[in-house]
Amino acid sequence: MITHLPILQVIIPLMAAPLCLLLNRSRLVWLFSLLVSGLAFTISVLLLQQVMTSGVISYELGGWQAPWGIEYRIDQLNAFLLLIISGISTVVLFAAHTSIEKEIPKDKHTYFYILYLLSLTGMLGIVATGDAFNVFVFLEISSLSAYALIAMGQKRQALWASYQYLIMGTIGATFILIGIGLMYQMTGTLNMQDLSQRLPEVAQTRTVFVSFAFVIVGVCLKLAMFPLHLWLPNAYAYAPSIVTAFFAATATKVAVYLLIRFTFSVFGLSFSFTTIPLQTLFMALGLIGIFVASTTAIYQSNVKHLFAYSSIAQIGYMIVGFSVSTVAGLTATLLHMFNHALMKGAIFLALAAVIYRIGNVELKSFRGLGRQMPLTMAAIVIGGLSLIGAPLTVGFVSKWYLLTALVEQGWWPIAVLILLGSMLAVVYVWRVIEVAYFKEPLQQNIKVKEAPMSFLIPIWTLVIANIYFGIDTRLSVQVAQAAAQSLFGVSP
Amino acid sequence: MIDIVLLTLLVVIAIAIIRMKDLFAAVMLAGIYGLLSASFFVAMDAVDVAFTEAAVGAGISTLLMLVVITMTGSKEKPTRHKPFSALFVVIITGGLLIYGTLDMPYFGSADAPIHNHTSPRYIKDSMQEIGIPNIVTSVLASYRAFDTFGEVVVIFTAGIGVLTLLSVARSKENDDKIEAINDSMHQQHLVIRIISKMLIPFIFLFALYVQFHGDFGPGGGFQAGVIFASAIILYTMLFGLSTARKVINQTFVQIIAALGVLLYGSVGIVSLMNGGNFLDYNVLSSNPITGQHLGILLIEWGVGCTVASVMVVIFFNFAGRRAFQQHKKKLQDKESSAC
Amino acid sequence: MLIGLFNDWIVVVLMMIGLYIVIAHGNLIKKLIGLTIFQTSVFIFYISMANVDGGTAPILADGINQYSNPLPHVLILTAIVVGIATTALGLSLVVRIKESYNSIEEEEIQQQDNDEQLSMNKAEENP
Amino acid sequence: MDIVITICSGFLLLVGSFLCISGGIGLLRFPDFYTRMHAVGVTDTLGAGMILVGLMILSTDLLVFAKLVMVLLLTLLIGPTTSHVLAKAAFHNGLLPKDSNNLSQAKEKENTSSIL
Repeated sequence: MITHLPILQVIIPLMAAPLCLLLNRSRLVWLFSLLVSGLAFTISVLLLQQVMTSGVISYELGGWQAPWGIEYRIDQLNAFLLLIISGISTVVLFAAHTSIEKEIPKDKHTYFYILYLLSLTGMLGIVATGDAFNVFVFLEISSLSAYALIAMGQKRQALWASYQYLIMGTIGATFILIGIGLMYQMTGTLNMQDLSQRLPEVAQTRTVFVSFAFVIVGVCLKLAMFPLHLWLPNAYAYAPSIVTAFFAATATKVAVYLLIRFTFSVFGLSFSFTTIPLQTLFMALGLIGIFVASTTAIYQSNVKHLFAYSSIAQIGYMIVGFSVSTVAGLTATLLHMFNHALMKGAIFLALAAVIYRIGNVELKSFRGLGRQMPLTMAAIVIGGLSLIGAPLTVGFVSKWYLLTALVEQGWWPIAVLILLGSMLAVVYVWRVIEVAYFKEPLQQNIKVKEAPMSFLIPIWTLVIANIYFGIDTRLSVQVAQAAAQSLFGVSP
Repeated sequence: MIDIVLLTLLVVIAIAIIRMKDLFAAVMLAGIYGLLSASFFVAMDAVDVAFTEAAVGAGISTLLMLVVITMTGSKEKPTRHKPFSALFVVIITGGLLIYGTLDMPYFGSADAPIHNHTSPRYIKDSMQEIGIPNIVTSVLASYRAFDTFGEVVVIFTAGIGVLTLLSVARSKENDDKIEAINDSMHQQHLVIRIISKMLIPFIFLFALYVQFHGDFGPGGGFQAGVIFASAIILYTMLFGLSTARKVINQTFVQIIAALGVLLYGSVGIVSLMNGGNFLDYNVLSSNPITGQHLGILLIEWGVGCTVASVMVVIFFNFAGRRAFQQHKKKLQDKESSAC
Repeated sequence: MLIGLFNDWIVVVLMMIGLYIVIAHGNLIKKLIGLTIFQTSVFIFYISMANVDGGTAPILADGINQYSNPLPHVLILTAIVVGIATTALGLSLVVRIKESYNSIEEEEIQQQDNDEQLSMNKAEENP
Repeated sequence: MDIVITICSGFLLLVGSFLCISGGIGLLRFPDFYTRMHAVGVTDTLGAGMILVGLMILSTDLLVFAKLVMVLLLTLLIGPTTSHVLAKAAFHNGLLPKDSNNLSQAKEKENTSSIL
């Protein structure tokens, strides 16, 4: 069975989704999904181990050779992403049963888990595959389930946010489809490995340039990169809390992965960064994104909105690291993907616990929660510190690597700007802390109790991971570095 | 030549859709757009695609839009702001694409890279490797079977998504009331009801033909599923939702949808068990060609099941929501008149 | 060049008409129609690149040796299904939006959301 | 023999195409919904039928012949039904023929038509 791990990674949650429909008992379905997600996590750990020891794994679906059939191709980067996605999914799912009881009507619970598993499948499929068109198919699986999951939110704004996301997401996916079509037309292949070998021959043609532009714009729409981020804040803020926690921690990472995969592996480093001024463009957009989104975050009155804007800002950091286009810069981006998943997972899960107890996450209802829900609020504080980049948290590690990468290139001004951006993070995180710890509790909040264990366990798992990987950076840095080096074609 | 005529017609229709303020007309034009593009696909030798586009673009999607329009009203309000920004985006994107076409291989030229890298193997060897004449089916169901699996999952996802958004808890009383309205409409629909009753068995038969003839001609699980569903939808439209739900239990249909996906996946799992890779049909039987035939038959069956049942579920839920809205409105009217 | 690329140019025009409808129109159903047109035009683009002069439909038969490229056909079959799935989901969202906002015009919905936000902020200022 | 078949089918195809075109012209030129529908409904059923028969004569393969027969039967069944349904829907929704000056007369007609 060990040789079939790449496909099992995707196929297990996929097959589990229709099975859930047959089970159709809320608690049972939850346990089953949790089990499946845990299994997917185990597989991703095994895969990572296998990749780190023996190199790239290729798996031919249907037994057909690569450019003719579809190939699954797992290298360090894929394995790393698979680990993040399935890990976060498992942790978040642990709290799902308690959380959705309050937020989603009883008869829709089964559908919720099915869509959740399908969304997980979609993301895993995008990451695992080595075929450009297969990316599109799995992208649509994850997107369609995302639209439906977001629309399950309690408020009517959830529907509107979901619709907007659907329009933007479909335009993005269609752009990617156009890009893939143009690529295919110039090379006659859809396999990424094969594309990367055949594209350089035609790299000078205008068609390839346009196909690159379309793929990148499409991916950036999915990525919610500034200025294409407009769909994200509402979608995150009005979705059910569990869904927000899951997506905030994973969905944008998958899009960043696609960006990296297409620029580095498919089109190749020399094309992406030499032929086209992508570096300057992305650097500028990333920095503007950090500042605009962080500033907007400061003025939000809804905490979910606040952290949603913070997510856009964090995407900015990943983009900056990406556009340094050195091994160090890419390592920083990959590390930040991992770390951001940990911190946003913790924060949004804590917010889910707050919603479970007091029903909303308006900033004003946070008054005095520091005393009422000490463990939950402590998690938000640590997550916030991590966002800022305080030492001893994971946030510090990735910021540190990013700054080193920038300084290595001699780009001091940008490094300073990054630090300034972090100051903005201090401001918005402080707003939450101030209200929660230094304001008198609201009348109706006096009786609020600490969140139940089913929340605290996953929240604190992530918080401890936040601290652990902030101190013992060996594992994450080693994998990120290996992935970055393999993308640059440098042997470690 | 015919392709240019068709394309020009498509442009005319698309522009008409922009200008049309009546949504009903816009939806019908969109249906015509689908049908014309299906004709274009025939002119381009893509018979399988044409079949699907005709069934989906001109059939199901138009139908769903019409159902929705009956719930939302069919007048589009004029937008106040001037669409310059949209025009700007569109011109930039379009200009970029035109720029990109300049280096493209010319239309129909046989030495374009796509005709010389992967596709020759499909054309030359698929008969030996898979043993069925329709190359599209070979590629769809064997070489790139995993994409098709993804496609089935996409449609399943859409079905579940529609269920989460639109499903309403049904009450017996509610059903009875709707049925009463239904019976009163019987006289009005007499002619079409009789004709449809005659036709529906043939539609089912045709769906089965398309399902099993997909190896030799255009067709396959997806098209068959849509046709199968369309027969049920026709029945539902004419005899009313509650009657149709008595004939076809919705929970049962949902289970069929799940089973279709599972059947497809199980074929893959069985090939894993038999020592092959996922969806490797060669190991399903001692003779590889027989294995391929068996695998393709089974997965097409899975596709057909899922597609047909998801389409039925989607339509049931749209129609059910409509009935639910009408019922609620009636109750409100009653209340207000009682006051 | 004119003949060789003419088809592609018309297809680009079609795509852009679809995209224009999606962006410029405020009616939610019209947007979905635009999306369908946009996607269908991309399908047309794929199918026209599969065409070979003098080729026939890719169903093997005796005495024919020039076939159209089957791979784009397969891709588009998948894409059509994805398209209808998106449309169905989008339409069901429209139905729910109409129920809760009583409108399917972008501007009106946005207006209602803004009003709600404003009234909430006001309530915050003078508790 | 061959020449007879070719001429026959050619004749049928021509007549069929002519009918289809005249249907199209009728659709454009006739004054109101009902007459337009009449033009399309009547000429299309016959036009398509003629074309199909013309093709049938030409076909050498039995399977093709059988398929064409099926298509012909379906057109004969579906064409009139759709015309009927369309006209009925239009009338039901209050669209009156252009020349019906007398409203009450039309209403009376509606009452009788609902029995049909």
